Amino acid sequence: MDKTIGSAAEAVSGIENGMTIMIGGFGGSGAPIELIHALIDKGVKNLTVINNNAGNGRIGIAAMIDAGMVKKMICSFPRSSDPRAFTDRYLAGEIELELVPQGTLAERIRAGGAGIPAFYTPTAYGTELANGKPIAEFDGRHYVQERWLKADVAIVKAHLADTYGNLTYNKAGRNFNPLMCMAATRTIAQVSKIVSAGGIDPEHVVTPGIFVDGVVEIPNPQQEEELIRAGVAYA
Amino acid sequence: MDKTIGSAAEAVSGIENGMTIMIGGFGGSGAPIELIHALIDKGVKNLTVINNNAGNGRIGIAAMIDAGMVKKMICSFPRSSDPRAFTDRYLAGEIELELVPQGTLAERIRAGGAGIPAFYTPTAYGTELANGKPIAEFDGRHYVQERWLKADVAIVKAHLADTYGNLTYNKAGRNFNPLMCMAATRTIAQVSKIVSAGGIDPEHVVTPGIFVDGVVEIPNPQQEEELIRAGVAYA
Amino acid sequence: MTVDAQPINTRDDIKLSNAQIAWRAAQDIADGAYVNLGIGFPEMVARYQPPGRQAIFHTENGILNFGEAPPPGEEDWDLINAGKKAVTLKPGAAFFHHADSFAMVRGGHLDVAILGAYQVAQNGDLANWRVGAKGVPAVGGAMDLVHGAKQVCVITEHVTKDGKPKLVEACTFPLTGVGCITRVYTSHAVIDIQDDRFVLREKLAAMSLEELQAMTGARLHLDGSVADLVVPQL
Amino acid sequence: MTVDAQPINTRDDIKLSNAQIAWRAAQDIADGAYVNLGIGFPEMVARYQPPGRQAIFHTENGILNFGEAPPPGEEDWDLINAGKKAVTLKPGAAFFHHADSFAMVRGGHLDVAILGAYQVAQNGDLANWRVGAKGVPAVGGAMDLVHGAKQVCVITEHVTKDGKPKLVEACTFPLTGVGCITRVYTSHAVIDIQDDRFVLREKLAAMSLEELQAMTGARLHLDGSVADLVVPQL
Repeated sequence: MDKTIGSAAEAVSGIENGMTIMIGGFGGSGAPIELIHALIDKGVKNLTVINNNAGNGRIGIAAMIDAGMVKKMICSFPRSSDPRAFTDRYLAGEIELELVPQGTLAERIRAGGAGIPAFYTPTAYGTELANGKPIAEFDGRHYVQERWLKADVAIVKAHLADTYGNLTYNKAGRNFNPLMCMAATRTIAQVSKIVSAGGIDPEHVVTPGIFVDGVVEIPNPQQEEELIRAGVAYA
Repeated sequence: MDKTIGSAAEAVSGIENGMTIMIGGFGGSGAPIELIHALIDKGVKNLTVINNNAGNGRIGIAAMIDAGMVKKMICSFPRSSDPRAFTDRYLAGEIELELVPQGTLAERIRAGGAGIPAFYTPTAYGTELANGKPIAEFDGRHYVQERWLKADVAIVKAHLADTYGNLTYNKAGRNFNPLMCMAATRTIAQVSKIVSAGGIDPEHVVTPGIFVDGVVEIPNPQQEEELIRAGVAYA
Repeated sequence: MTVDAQPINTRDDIKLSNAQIAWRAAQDIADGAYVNLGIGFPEMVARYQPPGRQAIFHTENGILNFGEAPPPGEEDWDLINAGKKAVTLKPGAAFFHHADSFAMVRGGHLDVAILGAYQVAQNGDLANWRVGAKGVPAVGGAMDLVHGAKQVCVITEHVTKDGKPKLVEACTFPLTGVGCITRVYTSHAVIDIQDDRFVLREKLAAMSLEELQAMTGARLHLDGSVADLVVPQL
Repeated sequence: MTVDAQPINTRDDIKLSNAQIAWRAAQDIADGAYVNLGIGFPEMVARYQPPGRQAIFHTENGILNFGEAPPPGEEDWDLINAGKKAVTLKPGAAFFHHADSFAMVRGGHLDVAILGAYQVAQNGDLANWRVGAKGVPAVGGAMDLVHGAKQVCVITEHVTKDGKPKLVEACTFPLTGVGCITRVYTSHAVIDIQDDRFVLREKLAAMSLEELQAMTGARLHLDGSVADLVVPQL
């Protein structure tokens, strides 16, 4: 068994129109830029994209939005240093937004991965983001019922992978990536290096390979922040 | 800030009669034998103990039960190679048992640590272990509502700690320990070695120090399985 | 129809051994499958992986890709399986805590779970955790394992030691899970559970369908031909 | 009562700077406290930890014990805080994923969270995420952070730029959380929220209670003496 995939293009080849896609990263930290750009090259449409943010500048998720690929964003913070791509489409009514508090977003994704269809959280109780959601009282306090989030595909960025798909991450680039690995029918990770089975200490594995379907080596991945400062646009 | 505690006796000094105590470990793997025995030396009573099991032989949790310290066990599997301590008291009606499926037990503890008062799981639906619990249907399937578990104190076993309470574990000795660290008002870890802050790679921390209140160094911890094979009784 | 003074379930010439049942179950596990084997008898399945295929075994106490027991005296008692037996690691193993471990189970990430049974009902209900209200109840991970794996299979004797059916219309023992079992490997047959019915896939050639039906507590349905259940000497 | 042609909130001699508000908030953070500082103004609190005390800062994107920004050109853009600014690590840091990070928040493991505000109501309600229905809404971690920390504090100007009260009887902007704020550090006072009331603890000596009340949108209650709000030049 070897989960290695030869190229980013091959890695995203199974992503089809209308799918729900989880994309890892928090802003540019841990964002799988090369897989996103391969998906733009493939050119699918009507995607629902789950990410903490909604793109920045003219690259990554912002470039997906610019290319008209995104029907709906599920995120906590659709702002950035250069949020034009999302903002323009949103204000024009051309893209849907499901705004989710950041911790609830993380927990809903984990719940999707863990087979928990719903849970209760104090977050958003009494606010407009709880509108229409069931409320329950436990031990004298009110909580909002939130549902799991799942996806057809997750594309994530990790640091090392072994051929079994065990993953480690780079610093705070971890963020949503391990959760999204759990919550998608098919999970593809771009990594800086693929090592043989046994090349990662079992104690240091962050995402066990059972959550990962394919790994593709991108030796020197681009950082969103650096691309934005360089004024790069992907189209 | 230094979370080091000088002795096992001092580590358990805050545990009082009637408290709910989480004790880490799966069988003997990852079981904090020295902290348990220090608690026996202290001699508190009417404890509710949360552990996957209910003791083995005449040491550890079994010795706590033998000493009449345990009012109630919350566990998934109160059997072992030598389950006399629990079995005798249970059949005599001298100890309460709340039997919880293992995955539900783990998730209830995590929920306690994560501020999730209740969640839904397919586990135990349609069985006697779901009796009296709310049932809900999501996407055409039935689920059982389960509540969080919290404790006054957690005593756990880890491998390394730094002075800030960041922890690593030894192999499958991890099990319930990281979850219990999250779910107790006060968490004490016995570790094989305490290193200075910076002595554990931030990428390799399994339990961040925010979940840990005190660490005590027990350089060559005993293993329950070896003690049982040697016929040791702690009293 | 074969007629014999001795009941068929007690005739070793018309019955698979536990090892043979485990062997048969192992043949259906694909290369690269993630598999959880219940404590005890199901653990035997790991011995019979077909050549060229490698399954990755999960134990609910927090290991993926563990292997055989170490030589006596070389045990690390922090490195055990769910049955509390010492194990070893294979290359590419990973450790994780109990909540992540049961996320794998409950979240549908395992390909196959193989469990023992007291009773399996034709609607897929399983009873395998206790036989009555006496004694100390203990459930472990059984109620979790029956949910989530893509295939949840049972390996079992076809009947109890005293000849009573274990495949039944409805379980009489306390349930472990409802509608959760998809395939049963017995000492005499391989049976799928589909649409609340037992569908016979394979049976030992030495016995007739009628003989098998007589040992079974619910109707066996056919869906196409029934293959011979062929297993090597082990 | 001081009477002056110029409204008090525009007089720099009777008003703390943002740095001074941050300084005052920092004095209440105990040694060893786990603290989350909201994006922007609250981040300033980290600069003013009293000597001999060390707080451990949490950022919701998965770091405990991060420190100052690195020198320009030495950024690792995988090592950022919740405001997407590059940071460094202190010894004893730890990384974790977002679900674990918000377990720390929601689970009550933080000692202090310090946030900005558009409005704080006397019952502890906070509005700090949007001012109306226009534009693109963005909430981030604000609605999570207001739950779980043992102390959830606000630092803020006492009034808006055009002189309207930010401490009010009831919020008119969309809520971030209900009944969640326990203490407010403003440009003019330190105020606790207890039993649905603003309780004045400290005020600038240069202004009277009446002047402060006039700038405040709900009644200020007293519970014992009011201390002078004393802050160094910064």
